[in-house]
Formats: sequence, C-alpha cells, structure tokens
Amino acid sequence: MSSGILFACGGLGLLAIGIWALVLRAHLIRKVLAVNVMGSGAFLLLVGAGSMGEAGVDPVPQAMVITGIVVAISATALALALVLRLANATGKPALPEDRERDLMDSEER
Amino acid sequence: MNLLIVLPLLPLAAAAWLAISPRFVPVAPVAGGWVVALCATFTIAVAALVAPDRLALPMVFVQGNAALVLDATARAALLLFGGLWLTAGLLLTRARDEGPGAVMVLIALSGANSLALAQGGSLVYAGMVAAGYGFYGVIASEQGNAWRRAARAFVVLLVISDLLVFELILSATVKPGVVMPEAGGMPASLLVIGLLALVLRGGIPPAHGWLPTLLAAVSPATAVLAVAPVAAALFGTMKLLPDGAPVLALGSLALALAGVAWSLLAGLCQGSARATLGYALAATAALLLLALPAGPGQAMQLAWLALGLLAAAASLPLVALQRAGWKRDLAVAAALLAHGLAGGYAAAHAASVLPAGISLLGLPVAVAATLLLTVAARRSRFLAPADRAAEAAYLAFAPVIFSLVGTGVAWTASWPGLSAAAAAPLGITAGLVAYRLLPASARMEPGDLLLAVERASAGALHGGRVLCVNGLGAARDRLEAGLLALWDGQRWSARVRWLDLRLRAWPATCLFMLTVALAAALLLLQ
Amino acid sequence: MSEWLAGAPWMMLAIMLPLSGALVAFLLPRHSALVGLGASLLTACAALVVMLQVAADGRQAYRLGGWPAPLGIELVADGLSVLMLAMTAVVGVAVSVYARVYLADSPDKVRRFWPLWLFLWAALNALFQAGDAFNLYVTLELMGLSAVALVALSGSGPALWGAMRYLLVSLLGSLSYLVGVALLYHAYGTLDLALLSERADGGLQLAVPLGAMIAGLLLKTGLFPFHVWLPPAHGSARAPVSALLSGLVVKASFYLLLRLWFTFTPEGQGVPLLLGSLGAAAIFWGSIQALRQKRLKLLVAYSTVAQLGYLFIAFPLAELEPALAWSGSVYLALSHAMAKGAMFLAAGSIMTQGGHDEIDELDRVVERMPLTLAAFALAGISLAGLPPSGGFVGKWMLLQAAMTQGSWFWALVIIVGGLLTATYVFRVLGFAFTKSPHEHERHDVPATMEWTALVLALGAVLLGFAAPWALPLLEGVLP
Amino acid sequence: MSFNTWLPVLVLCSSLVPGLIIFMLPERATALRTTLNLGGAVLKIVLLVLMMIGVFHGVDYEFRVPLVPGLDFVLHADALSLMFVNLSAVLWLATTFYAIGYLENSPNRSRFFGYFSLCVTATVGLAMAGNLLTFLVFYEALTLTTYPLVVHRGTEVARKAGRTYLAYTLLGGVLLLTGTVWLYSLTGTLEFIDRGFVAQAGVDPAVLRMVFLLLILGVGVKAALLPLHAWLPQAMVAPAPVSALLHAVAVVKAGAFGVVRIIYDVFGIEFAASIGVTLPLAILAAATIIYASLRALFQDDLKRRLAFSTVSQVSYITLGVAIAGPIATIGGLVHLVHQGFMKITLFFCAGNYAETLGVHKVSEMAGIGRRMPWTTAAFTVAALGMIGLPPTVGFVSKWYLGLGALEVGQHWVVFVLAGSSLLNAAYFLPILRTAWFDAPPAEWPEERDYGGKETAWLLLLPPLATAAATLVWGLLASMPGTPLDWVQFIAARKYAP
Repeated sequence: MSSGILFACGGLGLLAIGIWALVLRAHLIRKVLAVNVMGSGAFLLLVGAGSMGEAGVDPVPQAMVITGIVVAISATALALALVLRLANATGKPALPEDRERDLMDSEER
Repeated sequence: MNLLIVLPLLPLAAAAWLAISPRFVPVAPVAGGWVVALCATFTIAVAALVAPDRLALPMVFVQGNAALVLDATARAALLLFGGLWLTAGLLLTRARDEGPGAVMVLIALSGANSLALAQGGSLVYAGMVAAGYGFYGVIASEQGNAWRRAARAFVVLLVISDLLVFELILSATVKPGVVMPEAGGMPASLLVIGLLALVLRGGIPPAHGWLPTLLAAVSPATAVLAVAPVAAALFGTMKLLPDGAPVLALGSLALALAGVAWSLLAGLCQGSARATLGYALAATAALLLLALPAGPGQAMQLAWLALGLLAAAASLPLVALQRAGWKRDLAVAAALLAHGLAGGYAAAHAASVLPAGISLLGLPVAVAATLLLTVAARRSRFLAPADRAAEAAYLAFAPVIFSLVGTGVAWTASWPGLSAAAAAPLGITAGLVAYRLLPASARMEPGDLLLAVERASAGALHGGRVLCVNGLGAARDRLEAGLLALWDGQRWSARVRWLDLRLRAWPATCLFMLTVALAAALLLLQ
Repeated sequence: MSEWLAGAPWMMLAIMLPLSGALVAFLLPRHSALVGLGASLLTACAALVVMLQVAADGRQAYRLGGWPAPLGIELVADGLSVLMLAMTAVVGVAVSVYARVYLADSPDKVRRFWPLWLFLWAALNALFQAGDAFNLYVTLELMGLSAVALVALSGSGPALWGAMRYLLVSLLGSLSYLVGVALLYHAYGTLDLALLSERADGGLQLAVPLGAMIAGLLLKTGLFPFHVWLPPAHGSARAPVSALLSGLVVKASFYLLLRLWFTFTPEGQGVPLLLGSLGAAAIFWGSIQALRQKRLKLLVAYSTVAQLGYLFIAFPLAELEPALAWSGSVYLALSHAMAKGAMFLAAGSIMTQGGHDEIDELDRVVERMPLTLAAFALAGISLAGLPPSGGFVGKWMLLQAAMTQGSWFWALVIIVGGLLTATYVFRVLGFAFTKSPHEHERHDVPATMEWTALVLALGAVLLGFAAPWALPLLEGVLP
Repeated sequence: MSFNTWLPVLVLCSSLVPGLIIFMLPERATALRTTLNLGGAVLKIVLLVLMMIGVFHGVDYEFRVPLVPGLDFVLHADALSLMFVNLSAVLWLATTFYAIGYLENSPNRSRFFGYFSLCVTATVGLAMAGNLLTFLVFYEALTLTTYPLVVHRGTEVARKAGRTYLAYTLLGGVLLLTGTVWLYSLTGTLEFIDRGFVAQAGVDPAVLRMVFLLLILGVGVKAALLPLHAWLPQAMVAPAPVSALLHAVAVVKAGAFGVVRIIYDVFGIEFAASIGVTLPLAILAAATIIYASLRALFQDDLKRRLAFSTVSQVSYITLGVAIAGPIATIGGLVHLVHQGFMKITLFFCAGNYAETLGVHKVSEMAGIGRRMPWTTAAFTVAALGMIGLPPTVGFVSKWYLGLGALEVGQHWVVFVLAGSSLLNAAYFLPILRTAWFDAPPAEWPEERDYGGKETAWLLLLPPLATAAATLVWGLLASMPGTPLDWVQFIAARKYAP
C-alpha cells in the first residue's frame, strides 16, 4: 500500500531530476544519463501503479517494465554510439543549437 | 451581279492592285492618277446612265435593313464625288512629286461611293466612317508635315462625330416605332445628336478650324478633295435623319448665322486665297446645315444644291493653276454664279420651314457664302510654274460643269421663285467690293479656334497621364511590390531568426512540453 | 491454395516479412539491396492483402500465439490502420526502388540502410496494427530508434547532430507517453484499447495520463512548437531516409494520437482548440521558415512542419462535422506522405545532379532533369492542395467542414496555408528556370531515380480520384 | 458508356496526349512534333464540329466520375462551352502554325509546345466543365500550365513576371475555391444548369452576395478586372505566341468565361439581378474599361499597350453579361469570340514586328507599313475593330452591347462605350498613322532577312487569316454560321422564356 505511493513518488522525483539535467546539461553523455534516469523513474512509476491493487502483485506491470528496460538499454546503446561518432566527427560532444547557431548559416553538405 | 455593288468594290480592287503591283510590275507614279480618274469616270457613268435601282443586302451588318439604293440623292452624291475624284485624279497624273498617294485616294473614293448609295443605319454609318477615314488617309499620305496639325484636328472631330452617329443609330433602333429614315417620329434629342455629328464632321463653325488650315497646307489634288468630307457629312446626315425635321429649323438657323458671321469675319482677315477658301467652304457648309431641316424636298433639290455649292467651291483651288485670261475668268464666273444661285435656292428652301418672321434670315447666309467664295477667287493668283499651267488649264472646268449641272437640275426640278436668284448678284458684287476694301494680309492665322482647343485637350491629356501613371498606377504598383516582397522570405528572414533560435533551445522544448501536458490535463478535466 | 491464402496470417506477415528481411539483409550485406527490395515488395503485398481483407469483411483481429490479452499480444486492423499500412507500402516500395540506385555508389551505407529500413517498416506495420497501449509504446520506441539510426547513416556533422537531437526528443516523448500508460493502467487496470474505451470515464485519472500521452506524441510528431528537431533531422539525412521520416514516421505518432483520441473521445472544446491552434501556428511558422530557407532540403523539411499542422486542424472541426473533418485529415496525411516522399526523392536527385541544393543556384535544372522537376512540381501541387490532387480533396473536406459550421477562422487558416505552400513551392520552381551566375559540376542521374519520384508524385496527384474508394474504409472507425 | 459519353474526353485528349508525347520528344524531332501539334489541333476541330452538330440537335454529351465525396468531375458540352472550346481550338491551330514559324531553331521547343498543348487542354476542360468543382480544377490547371510558358525565356525578368502572375492567379484560385466550398455548403450542389441552381436553394441573399463577390473576384483575377489586372502587362515577357494565345484568349477568356458561367449557370441572370449584384459588377467592368484604356494610352512598348487594351476589352464581356439583358448578353458573349480574334491578330502582328525587324516600341514603328504592308494591314483591320468601327466585328459587339444597355435603360453604359472607343482610337490611330504615313528609318533595330519577303509565311498567314475572319464576320454579321448566330442560339437558353 504505502510502498506503492513511495514508488510513485520516487518515480516522479526521478523524472523531475532527469528533465532538469536534460534541459540544463549541454554535454551529450549527461543528457543520455538524464534520459536513463527519467526512464527508471517511469518504470518505478509503472511498478508502483501496478502494485497498488489490493489483490497482491500484478504480473503485467512487471512484464512491461522488463520490456521497457530492454528498450531503454538498446536506446542507450544507440545514443552512446551516436555520441561517440559525433565527438569524432565534430570534436564537440554537444548539440549545435546550444551554441546559438541558425540552421541557415552555412553548413557543410 | 448588280452594278451597284461594283461601285464601292472597284476602287478597292484598284487600290489593292496599285498596292501590290510594285512587287511585280513597277508602275509609274502618274499611273495612279489615271486609275483614279478611270474609277471616278465609272462612278459618274453609273450616276448618269443607270436607271434607278435598289439592291438589298440583308446579311450585311446587324440590322438587316441595309441596302444600296440609286435614287436622286445618290445620283447627286455620286456625281459630286465622281467629279471631285476625276479632277483629283487628273491632277495626280500631272503631279510630279507632290500630291496624295493614289491608293488612299481610291480607298476614300470607295468609301464615298458606298456612302452615296448606302441606306439603312449601320450601312450609312459604315459609309460615313469609310469616307471620313479614307479622306484622313488622303491627307496623311501627303508629303511634308504642314498638314499634320489640321489632320489631327480633323480626325479627332471625326472620331467624336462617329461616336455621336453610333449613338444616334443605336437609340433610333432601340426606340420603338422609329425606323430610319422613312418615318419622321424621331425624338428631338436624337435630332440634336445628329445635328451635332454633322457640325463636328462637316467643318461647320465652330468645328471648322481644320478646314482653312488644311486647305492652306496641302497640294491641289487634296485641296479639291477637301470638299468631300463636308459632302459626306451632309449626305450621311440626310440619310440618317428623317425627312424634314422642322424641330431643328431654329437651332440650325442660329448655328448657321453665327457660323457664317464668324467665318465671314475670319475669312476676310485671311492672307492666303486657300485659307479664305476654307472659310468660304465653312460658310457653305453652314448654309447647307441651314437648309437641312427642310428635308431633301419633293424633287430632292437639296442633294442637287449640295452638288452645285460644293462642286463650285471645289473648283477654286484649280484657279491658281491657270494663267489670267478669259478661260480663267469664265471658270471663276461660272463657279461663282452656280454657287450664288444654288445658295439662294438653299436659303429659300430653308425658309420654307422657318417661321414667317425670320424666314428671310436665310438669305444673308447665302450671300455671305458667295461673298467669301468671290473674295477667295479674287485673292488666288497664278502660282503654278509655267510648264504646268497649260496642262492644268482645263481642269478647273470639270468641277464647274458639275456644279452647273447640280444647280441647273435643282432649279429646273422645282422652281423656287425668282427671289432666290438674288443671292448671286448680291454675293458676288459684295465680294468684289470687299476684295477692293480689304487687301489680302494675314491678320488672323487660319484655324482660329483650333489653337485654344488643342491647348485644352493637351492639358486634359497631361492630367490623365498624371492621374493614371503617376497617381493611381504608381500607388497600386507600390502596394503590389510591397505584397510581393513577402514572396522571397529573405526579406523578413532576420526578424524571424531570433524567435527561431529561442524556439530551438532545449529549455523551451521541455517547458513547452510540460505546459502542453498540464494544459491538456486541465482542459480535459472540465 | 486459395483458402490457405485467405487464411494465412497476413497481419502477422506484414510485420514478420520486413523483420526477417532485415535479419537476412543484415546477415548477407553483399546482397542486402536485392534482399531489401524483395522483402519490401513482399511486405507491400501482405499489407495490401490485409487492406483487401478489411475492405471485404471489416475489422480484423489476430492473436499472437493464441494467447489472450493482457499478457498476449493482439493485432487489430481496421480501416484506419489499413490505410496507413497501404500508405507505408506505397511510399516504402518507391523509396526502396529509389534507394537501391541512389545508394549504389556507397556500399557501406547500403549495408546499413537496408536492415534499418526494413526494421523501421516492421515497427511501423506493428504500430499500425497494435491493439493495446503498451504495444503501441514499444513499437513507437522501436520505430524511433531505427529512424534515428537511419538519420545518422550519412556520417556528416549536421546529420549526427540531427540524429542526436532526434533521439533525445523521441526518448523524451516516448517516456512521457510511458508515464501516461502507467497512470492509465493504474486507473483502469487494463491497456487494451477496446477495454479502455469501455471503462474510460472522465476525471483526473483519465485527464493526467491523457495529457502526458498527448504531449509526448506531439513531441514525436513534431507539431509546433515541438518541431525544432524535425528540420535538422529531415534536412540532413540522405534523400530516401528523409522521404521515409517525413512521409511515414511522423504520421505514425499522429496515427497513435488519433487512435487514443478515438478510444477515449474526450468531450469538451478545450483540447481540440489547443491542438488546432498549435496546428495553425505550425502552418504559419513552418511556411514562413520554409520561405526563408536557402537550401532545398531544409525548405522541404519545414514544409513538413507546416503540413503537419494541417492534420491537427481537424480536431476543432470534428466537434460538429466529425466524419468530414477526420476523413479529411486522414486523407491529407496519406497524400502528404506520398507527396513529401516524392519531393524528398526529387530533391535527392537534384542534389545528386548538381552536387548542391542551394535554391537560387538551381541553374536551369528544368532543362537538365525535367522529369525530376515535374515530380517536384506535382508533389508541390498536392501539398498546396491544388486540384485535382489528393491534398486538394483533403483540404476540400476540411474546408467544407469549417464552412458548414461557419467557423471562419479555421477556413482562413486552411486557405492561407495553401497559399503559403504554393508560394514556397513555386519559389523553387521559378529558380529552376533561371540561369545561375556560378558554374556547378554536373553528374548524370539514373533514370530510375527520376522516374520513381515522378511516379510517386503522380500517385499523390491521382490520389484525388481515389477518394470514393478510400474513404468508405473509414466508416465505423471514426467516432 | 457510349461514344457520346467519351466524346468530351476525346476532345480533351486530342491536345493532352500530343502534349505529353511532345514532352518526351528530343529537341531535333521537329517534323514529328509539328505533325503531332497540327494533328491534334485538326482532330480537335473535327470532333468539335461533330459535337456542335449534335448539340444543335439536342444531343447531351456528358462524362462524370466521382471526385470529392458527393461531388463529381463532370465534363459536359453545351452550346456555351462549345463556343469557347471552338474559339480556343481554332485559335490554337492558328497559333500553332505561328509558333512553329516563330520559334524556329530556338531552344526548349519540346517544353514549349508540350506546355502549350497542356494549357489548351486546360482551357478546353475549363470550357466543358459541367460543375463549379470541375471548373475550379481546370482553372487551377490553367494557372499551372501557363506558368512555365510565362517564364519560358528563363531570364530574371521572366522569373519576376512569373512570380507576379502566380501571386495573382493563385490568389484568384483560392478565392474561387473559398466561394465554391461556401456555395456547396449552402446549396449542396454545384452543377451548372441554365438559369442557375442558386435561385432554388432559398439562401439568405446577403450571404449569396458575399459568395458572389468571392467567386467573381476569383475569376476576376484572370479576367483582369480592375484592381487585379496588373499581372497581364507584366506577363508580356513571354514569347509572342504565348502572349497571343494565352493572354488574348486562353487565360483572360477563361476568367471572362468564368464570369459568364457564374452569372448564368450558377446564379442565373434574373436571380443575380434580383439580389442586386449585377449593377456593381457592371460598374466595376466599366471602370476597368476606362482605366485600362487610359493606361494603354501612355505605354510606348507595343505589347504592353496591347496588354492594357486587352484588360480593357475583356471587361466588355463582363459588362455585357452584367448589364443583364438578352441583347447585352449577345453582345458580351459574341465579344468573347470577336475580341479573341482581333486581339490575337494584334499580338501576331506585334510578334512579327519584333521577330522580323526587332521593333518593340510604338515609337520605332514609323513607316513600318511600307516595309511590312501585309502585317500592317492585318494590324490595321484589328485595330479598327478594337475601336469598334464598321465593317469589323468590333462594331457588332459594340452594337449589341449598346443596344442591350439601352434596352434595359442603362444609358450610362453607352457613354462608357463611347469613352472607351474614343480612348481606343486615341491609342490605336497614332500607331496606324505612324506605321503607314511616316518616313521609315534608315535601318531597323535588328532586321532579319526572309529572302526578299516581308517575313516568313508561317508568321504572315495566321494574322492574315484571323484578320480576314474579323472582317468577314463583321461585314456579313447577319449571315448564318457566324459566331453571332451561335451566340444568339445560346442567349435564347439563358433567359426564362
């Protein structure tokens, strides 16, 4: 009962932290981490939501969370690979818009 | 195949042949003159020999009442035009370098012929238009630039008068119960329009400015033909207006009196014989205008009188080509006599519809016309170089003969009374006296009113340009340019850029997202 | 044989064929192009068969492995889904044909393109047939990941930037969606859409998750003001990839949104008005941005932003004229998929030919590649909603809905948006006729590329005549 | 699906298919291209003659396929549409001849002729449109197919002119679309029927006035009504045949034809008059006539002067329709044909001057009549017709317009006609005078030699033919078989007996 609320609140907290970092951190690795934190928050929320039923533990959220984690892992892997290539290609592991750059300004094609 | 249809087409065919032939067989310039003379002879022959005839052309134009008719009026007109063009053609055969182009002369002849035969509103209109623009072409094909001013004035008047005629036919067609030109039930407004059209295109004062200027500027052949537009205007109006519209009598009397007075004044103050002749022609036209309301008369006298008056006037430019001698004096005397007699008759004819009190006012008009003609004749001295004098000597008799014919037919057809003969002696003697008293010296430039009108119209034109090009036009073009500038976004690119960058920053995105999520949730709650 | 054909699990195949194709293409990189082409053709056939089945006897459902929900996965195909499947099939085949020639010169790219693309296709088909909210999440996520990888294919800096930004945004969006799913489950104890639509009652427990889901989906759809990731990603990817992203991927999340909307059918004017005004803002902002772009592909990308706005105009209009508004919006989505695909393919050919895509340097391209320019023009006609294109039909229905209920604001938005679209399309065409001051290198473009784009664009235009056959499918699906 | 059903489609395809094939032809396949063009044109005329006979005997040619839910794509041939189709078809033939001569060995001919055929297709479809939706479809198609012809030269000026052209025409299309959808949402039908379908709908007249305004503005852009006319003079950068056919016939006439359709077959003339929308339209048309004539007065560039004259003359049609009287209807409709023939003659001649002697300005035309007498003769006939002098067709149009105006008691129209004729004379007669009677210059701007002839036959014959047509139809106006005859046949159907 209370554990469910605890989970839920923890999940929401994680989400908030994640968004905070995602917004304010320019470095891409940090952004990826932030997304991961948010993901954990969402899963926590899911578990909490599931376990709130009176009749014991509901298996469905568990299954979902597992699936979600798998997805999150693959996403993270892709993200890290991208960050690496970006760092190699441009030298800066950061997004251009964070440096006030108009799309129309000359880009190499 | 009817001869009448040939009359307009023959000169056209001849003109086309003249226009094309230089590409195949080179033709001497004088040949043009002979072609003109031949076509004119054909016209005269038809007018003199063919029996009265009528050729209905239901398919021509929109009214379905078009027809070519050879009646007394048409005869007179044909004789007049034929005579004029014959003379001009013969002159052209002698012209070395000067003179109008034969092609235009032929086109004008075709127009004049069709007008002479035309019946039914739109066909008459077409004839008037063709004759008018044909004569404009004749002037414009002259060498040199002296004619330009007069020609411009003439064509402007012509266009306006055409519009009036168009309006006349239109209204007359749409008004029920009016079928032209037979029944006389035409409303006065239309009659006034018709009269106005006649004044504008007939060289009648105050629209006479182009006549003296033109006559002073052109070669003899064109000077002879200068009578044609006046005749065309008169005959056209005669065909359009219903027979005898006494409504107009007073108005035309006033116009005629004023016009004659003015042209007498201005004509006597002229230097050259040609300019004086122009005023004499204007006065003659005014006289015919005066006689018009009385209708053609039961024997179509008016047409014959027009032939007499105008042919007499047309003979004067040729006087200058003759050496002094009995031939010249004979020609002048005959011309003046014919003009005087015809003028007197015209005055008497007009008097028949005038109120009793003022019925005699027509006479002074006739006298003045003859007077001016006499002065013009006396003032014209021998100008042509010696070698050409002999050739041109007999030419003057051609129009004189036609004028005598016209006057004679009119007098014999229906007797106007001896009083009508008074105009001739009065006018001629007064003319001789006037010539003695006022030696020729230019005290007034030909085309008196013309200058003012030109200035006014030029001002109006300038106003129009300012209004359209600089005013309205420029304004709407500016507006359009401003709107089109939005097309290539570069214009306002800079203004958008700042906002774009803000939107693309991360905080904005996440903030928006939270906002939207909360907003959606809240909105869903209600 | 025939009954086997009829009985075969076509809905299943429509997902399995591209998936296995992706696997094979990944394992045999040397023949990946051929494999990919074959797989895409088969997939298209499967999709079309599903469409025919639905057209013949209505809504279809298929249980994976016969397990019931909630643990089992159920595939559902109704009119809306099959229209989307068909759209994917048409654009997919065209892109595959095009890509086989376009990528022929760069083997490594080829090796990576085909598996990813087939995987994306499988994800799309799964998404369009998914029957419950969580499967929708999974498929959405898979689609996003493969799309990101496709963007990153061309290793250039801008492409990587675009991919990275795209990845982060889509993760953010799907997480927000996931939160919504969690809350929904908490509220109603099920995620099956059919069940949800029965149990759903208004109130906070529906509002909050729905809000979160809507926000996430808008983010992934790239509706203004969430469009910021779209132009960099779509503008910097290789031509076939851009065609896929603009044509299909954004439509997927829109479809998802539409699905949810039809499931819960929330009453009240507020959210429709919000979505509609965001759509209107997208139309204007996207068009303005497109007008000021100097590069062709960015222009086309921003035009996607603008056209996406149109899809959302339907929400406020659907209150009084649901049938007209929804079918108009769906039809716009279809025609936009084909037109935008054709446009990006044409832009790709132009880039290949001139080696650049500066708009005012197009330099008489109309003389050198008339077919491609014709494709571009036809696609532009469909986008601008000029008759008789598919875009025209869609806009006509939206406009008619707006006019019938006398809501002039939306009518005005639709009309002005069309004008702006025509404006930037013809800005490009105008420069295609003029001569540029500078010299550019010339490469010759394979005829296949030109023709593919042209055929796709022609399809977009002729789609206008297909309405009487396509629209009846939607009956019963729309609320 | 009988032959009668497919005949309209055939007429459409007789220019569509050649156009599509011509696109694929290489530049040098001149002979094949020419054969296709002329073959298509001739075939179209043959089919049209068939249809005219049929329509005259009351056969109903209709082809329909569903387009938008509840609305069909309808091709329907009635007397009115056949008049316009014939006009475009005949003048297309003439212009094709001309263009073959004009564009001899110039680049991008396949493109040119392809779009040329396409735009004729659009015009024909527009003429045969059976409902407002189909009309809209072809109206936009016309815009799109003419754009490449406007920018054909590929210069910066051409691009800008094309931009203006699109800005105006697309705006017009959008207005038309709005009006159409609105009307549909009001009445639930868009089918053209004699004497209109709006009258039965029983909608609030105020709303109908708004719809009418939208529709008329929509078509008014192409008809070059007053505030929306400026694209026409700018579009004159196009090659002469384009200016001739498109801006004397296809495009502007499409607009005028739209006005006709909307007033007669959508609203119905009596109903339109009853809700009081025709008089403002007539006044607008009159203003256009006068204003454009004044603008034309001050143009030195010959084609620009002709363009403004087109703006002015096309409004005659609108005026005649808006006067709302049977006779004025005849005047307006017949002017649709007459003005087409006269104006295309003028543009042909202008093209000849430019092509043969490099003369583009009126001030350069001194004595050109002596160098090119035939061309100038054709020009003269057409110009006199524009002024409305007998015996040209211009007189016939003006006659019926004025008569119709007087018949319904709107005397001011006659003064408008008079003023317009005066202005026409003011900007045409000086051209004629300087062309015929002034002394030619020592050498022309850029003279091309045609072996002693004044110009190429292909350039000379079309203007002569069209000029002759205007002359004959004007002189023998009451002859059966003239446009006037057919128009009277049409006008009889548009008014409640």
